[in-house]
Amino acid sequence: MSIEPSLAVTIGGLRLKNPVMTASGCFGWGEEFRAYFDLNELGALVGKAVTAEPRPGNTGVRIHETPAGMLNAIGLQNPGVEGFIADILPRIRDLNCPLIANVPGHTVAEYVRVARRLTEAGGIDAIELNLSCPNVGRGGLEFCVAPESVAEVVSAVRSATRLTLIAKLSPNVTDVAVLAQAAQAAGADAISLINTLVGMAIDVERRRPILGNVTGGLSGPAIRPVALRMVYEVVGAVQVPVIGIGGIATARDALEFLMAGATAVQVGTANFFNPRACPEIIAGLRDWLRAHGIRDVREIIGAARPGATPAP
Amino acid sequence: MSIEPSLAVTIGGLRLKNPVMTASGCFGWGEEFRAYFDLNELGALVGKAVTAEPRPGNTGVRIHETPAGMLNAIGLQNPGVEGFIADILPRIRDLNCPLIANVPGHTVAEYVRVARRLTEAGGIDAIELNLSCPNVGRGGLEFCVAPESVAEVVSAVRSATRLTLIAKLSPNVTDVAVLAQAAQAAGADAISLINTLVGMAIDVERRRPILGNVTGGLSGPAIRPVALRMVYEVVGAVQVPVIGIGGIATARDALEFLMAGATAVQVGTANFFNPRACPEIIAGLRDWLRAHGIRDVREIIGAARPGATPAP
Amino acid sequence: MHLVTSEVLDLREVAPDHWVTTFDAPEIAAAARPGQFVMVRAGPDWDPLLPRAFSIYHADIEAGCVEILYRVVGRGTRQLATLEPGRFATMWGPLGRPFDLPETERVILVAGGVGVPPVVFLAERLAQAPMRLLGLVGASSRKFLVGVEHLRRAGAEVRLATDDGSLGHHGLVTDLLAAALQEPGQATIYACGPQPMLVKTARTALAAGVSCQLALEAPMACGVGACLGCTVPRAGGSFARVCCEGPVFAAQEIDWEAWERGSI
Amino acid sequence: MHLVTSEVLDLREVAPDHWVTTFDAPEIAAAARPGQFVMVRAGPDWDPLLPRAFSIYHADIEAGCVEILYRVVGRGTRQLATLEPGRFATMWGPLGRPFDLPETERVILVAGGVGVPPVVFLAERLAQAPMRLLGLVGASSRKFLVGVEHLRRAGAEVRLATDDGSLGHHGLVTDLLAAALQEPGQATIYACGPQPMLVKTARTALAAGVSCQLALEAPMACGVGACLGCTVPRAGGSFARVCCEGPVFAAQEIDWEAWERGSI
Ligand SMILES: Cc1cc2nc3c(=O)[nH]c(=O)nc-3n(C[C@H](O)[C@H](O)[C@H](O)COP(=O)(O)OP(=O)(O)OC[C@H]3O[C@@H](n4cnc5c(N)ncnc54)[C@H](O)[C@@H]3O)c2cc1C
Ligand SMILES: Cc1cc2nc3c(=O)[nH]c(=O)nc-3n(C[C@H](O)[C@H](O)[C@H](O)COP(=O)(O)OP(=O)(O)OC[C@H]3O[C@@H](n4cnc5c(N)ncnc54)[C@H](O)[C@@H]3O)c2cc1C
Ligand SMILES: Cc1cc2nc3c(=O)[nH]c(=O)nc-3n(C[C@H](O)[C@H](O)[C@H](O)COP(=O)(O)O)c2cc1C
Ligand SMILES: Cc1cc2nc3c(=O)[nH]c(=O)nc-3n(C[C@H](O)[C@H](O)[C@H](O)COP(=O)(O)O)c2cc1C
Ligand code: FES
Ligand code: FES
Repeated sequence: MSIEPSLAVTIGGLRLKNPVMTASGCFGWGEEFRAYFDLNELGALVGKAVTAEPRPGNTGVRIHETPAGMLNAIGLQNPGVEGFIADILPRIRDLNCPLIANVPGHTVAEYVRVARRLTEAGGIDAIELNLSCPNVGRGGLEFCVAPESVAEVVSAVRSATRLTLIAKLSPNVTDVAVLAQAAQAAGADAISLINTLVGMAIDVERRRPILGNVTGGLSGPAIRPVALRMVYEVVGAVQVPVIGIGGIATARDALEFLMAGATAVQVGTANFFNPRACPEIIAGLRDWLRAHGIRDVREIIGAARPGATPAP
Repeated sequence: MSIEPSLAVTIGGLRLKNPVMTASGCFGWGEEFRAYFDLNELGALVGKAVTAEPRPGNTGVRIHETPAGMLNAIGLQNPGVEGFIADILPRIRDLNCPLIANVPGHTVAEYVRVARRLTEAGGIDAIELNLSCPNVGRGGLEFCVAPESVAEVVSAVRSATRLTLIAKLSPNVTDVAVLAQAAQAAGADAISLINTLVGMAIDVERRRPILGNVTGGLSGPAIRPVALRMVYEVVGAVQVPVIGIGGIATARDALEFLMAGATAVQVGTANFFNPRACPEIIAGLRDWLRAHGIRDVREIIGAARPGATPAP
Repeated sequence: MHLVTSEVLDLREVAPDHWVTTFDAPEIAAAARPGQFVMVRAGPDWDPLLPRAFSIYHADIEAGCVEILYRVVGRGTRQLATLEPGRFATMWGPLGRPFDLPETERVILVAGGVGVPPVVFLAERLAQAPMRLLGLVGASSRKFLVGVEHLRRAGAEVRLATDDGSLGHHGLVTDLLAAALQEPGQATIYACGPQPMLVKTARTALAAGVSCQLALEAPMACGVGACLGCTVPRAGGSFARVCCEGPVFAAQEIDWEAWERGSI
Repeated sequence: MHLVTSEVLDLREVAPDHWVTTFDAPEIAAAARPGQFVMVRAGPDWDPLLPRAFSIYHADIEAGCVEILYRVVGRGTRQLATLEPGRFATMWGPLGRPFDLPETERVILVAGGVGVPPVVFLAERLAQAPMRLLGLVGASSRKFLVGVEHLRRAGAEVRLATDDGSLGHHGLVTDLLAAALQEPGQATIYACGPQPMLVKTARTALAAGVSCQLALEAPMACGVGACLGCTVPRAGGSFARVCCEGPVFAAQEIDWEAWERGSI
């Protein structure tokens, strides 16, 4: 078949030209990657976390390589929502792909304040609530584990913004599907997962934890099987679109998540070891669909779920 | 220093000549490895799971390689406790290292029955309660998530056996330290962790889950950072010895767990990609201690914890 | 069983994407029997993590070397094909149950794709034996037919089949088997190849009442019997481990239908 | 910035465990300036996962090639040292802020261990310039002294220091710096090497009021400014990314004490 397949998908009010977004904290606000590809190729750009106040980030070692993965404990370094609006937003407004801001918080009020300011400022198309940042003391951590707190944050922010609202969940829980249901019930337009698994490494010669923060978030191909399983579970538990994240580095990885039922994917750590990871995944998806005679990527969303039409 | 360092550690009533055991399900009952090294070198041998009734195991694909890890869904294939006592136990009784049986269960009664029969049979030195097997339908899974059920199983088995009792915990929970505390309070002599993370993989060409069981347990170096973090957490929460498991493949990996506070370690997946993994880790530990002038491995247990004496 | 750090002595591409690596491994060469395999790890890092199983293609006891033939299809084989002479791999074996040697006047060797190695090794060991060897070799296209010269050198008559008809019979190698079984003389069948070919071969042999041994493949982690990952359904009902109860099974030992159903 | 699949043209061991790899990378060679670095991934698999940063040692614009010098200490460098000529690596660069060129009559180049590359590259670019070059090179032992000939060929006077006293000054290379600063003529210092050496050099320069630029190292994931993993404390108080705000910093830009404290 020589028909150009359609890659477009919809997440809440967002129309994406393809299902590939960047993952928060792994792509800056894109400026670092302009030298490697045209950012307008992206389905959407999810930027760094934006907090109410500026944050310096953690001291000491912040990243450490692990087998097929990495640990990070950046500590949400960012100029704060006012700094973001003043200095960064004007530089990226011209982009022709949806911009999504990632918002962590310590308190419900903090989430609401940042979401409101970003909505007022304009130029941001969706808000991804980071309900699971394990790196800043107890910051955000309390919001990830109980469905009640997830619901509280989501519904408070829901009342404060008309932007598409994505709830990003922590994988460090017994039952992620229950959190997803709570987020959906509270008004989230979509669920994204997974954030990093909490991990750690020790420097044997110095006899102490390697990361300045002791623990950090594990990401990269190592966690892909866990992420895929959680996405598969959550897709079965909610009706809103799910965005799959975790270890995606190739078009084949992205296809696994789409077939598990994700409507879109985010690419995080792969940007670090391949600055062209996103455009290569987009091109690879297109090629795979074309080679399989599939005209629309939506035909394969959920294709590996029970009851889906089997492969021809 | 040319003094031979001591590697001996104690777990409950068990005296181990070194802190390196095999992990359940990853070493058979040792017979497959006799060609590669002298099993008596092991600190202890933890054998395959023994269930009340024989189990055929899962159909379809049971294992799948992932980045720096593997998924398994074996389904607890074993001849049942009576088959074990009749056919396997006589062949391994002669071993000169402690033998530990791994016991999963669907009900408290099942755990108790297997533990009692193993105790009566003699030849087994400790029982490791598998409170977290994710592969057999819901089997065991309910026991892993709530501290009450962990406590119930542990105290029931505690009354049924005088053998050293190890509670092996699931990592697929929000708060593993709470489970460890429940196990300790109910009479466990030690805590071992982690069992596998629940994961999955999809065959993109056939559009279906690769494993016959859909999901499986993720093990290997990929999970080591998560395992180490959980061990570090649990050591801080209980007083009984902790046995570290997860992705250990080299002496350096084992040292990370010991420095995090584990009294011993188990080696699982590494046996598959290096049949001599255990003796190499034991020799590597000895060499490292000797090179650092440390006479007793117990000096480095917990060395990376807050308050420990810093490295010289 | 021997676990060795083995030097690569030779690496050559024998067909597009099909490579033969020769390893220096005297103990394994001396112990190897046709149908057995080795586990190979080609790198020091953790991705790919697991060793790969390869049938022994040649074992030269005098030269002390072992050869494997493989097609580059994924990470493990790609990595292996970068190991030039002078580099090292970790290898253990020989592993598994070998072919039982034949007692009939005719031997029919059926090989599909990269199923050729154990069958070639068997033919070489039977070269001096007083029986007629018939090799049936199939591949998707003529350029992927490998090992044929080795079979001829071992004295076998060889008949070929290709899916695209580019050489020999236009169709499956199992089509050739039915005809061969019509020919006079009691035969034993030895087969190795992709699952559908093995299933077809086993059914043909069982229907004809001809003794048949087949070398199976299954995803393996350990190769030594410890992980229980490589099981196939036994005719009786339980599971057999391909790595140590196989890889060679007699046709009647396996529940072929269940195996077909359960496969990826 | 260029992202290329680059062929290895040459691989040689220049000292025990110290290797130089020459890559075919014309665009990077043409753009490279002393102090800049490249990110290199040497294999297709996921362990090791992250690229490694290497200072550019030589960039030959005409030949279109880039050289790096590294010591095999871990997984990444071990893998790199197996890439023989004809094999490929993925490389992106040139990255980071280069050295500012000197305006003084004397230039003091201070290099410790595998900190030699950027300093050699700078010396080569200054070879035709009208200033006196003094190279101070330190290593743990004489056999690990690398790049010295290159400095001499670029017209530098070279003084050596070894920790074990096997050649040159018995002690640290920073001991030589204090003496060199006593000599007449206004100088600019350029330094690269292990953290303690850099801290000492910066403090010496700051105390003497001499202009000093230092190429720093930090654990890096991306090398392009996106991960915020490679930060070092700025004198002001915030963090600077070594990969894009550095790796070259002026001595007064860094909070050396905080950096020392926070390091692994
Ligand atoms: C007893 C035995 C003997 C064997 N003898 C030989 C022999 O002589 N020669 C030989 O060539 N092989 C032989 N094999 C097979 C060999 O062990 C390898 O499995 C095979 O070579 C492929 O390995 P790989 O690492 O290259 O591919 P892998 O990377 O393991 O992939 C294998 C296949 O699965 C596909 N795949 C991988 N991941 C996924 C995914 N997520 N979704 C969908 N598909 C996926 C790949 O595309 C590839 O086609 C034997 C196996 C056994 C058990
Ligand atoms: C801007 C910049 C320029 C650079 N230029 C050069 C250069 O020109 N030449 C050069 O050789 N290097 C250079 N480096 C360093 C280089 O990037 C690598 O970090 C270095 O070569 C080590 O890489 P590796 O993969 O071999 O070791 P890794 O495997 O990454 O290990 C690095 C070190 O950490 C130790 N280590 C690893 N894991 C652990 C653990 N769990 N616990 C304790 N210790 C551990 C290892 O033993 C080793 O000593 C530069 C770095 C930067 C940031
Ligand atoms: C260095 C780094 C920084 C990150 N920062 C954030 C963040 O600020 N907010 C957030 O929600 N997730 C953050 N993440 C998590 C990623 O967005 C993503 O959920 C996770 O890394 C898993 O995807 P991956 O395996 O593709 O990286 C960060 C991850 C990394 C590696
Ligand atoms: C093939 C396989 C089978 C396993 N079977 C069991 C089991 O029967 N009982 C159990 O408690 N753990 C079982 N495990 C888990 C391991 O004992 C271990 O906890 C886990 O694999 C993590 O360690 P590793 O990364 O070193 O393998 C199994 C793991 C694998 C890979
Ligand atoms: S491969 Fe492990 S039991 Fe067969
Ligand atoms: S290495 Fe990623 S920001 Fe510097």
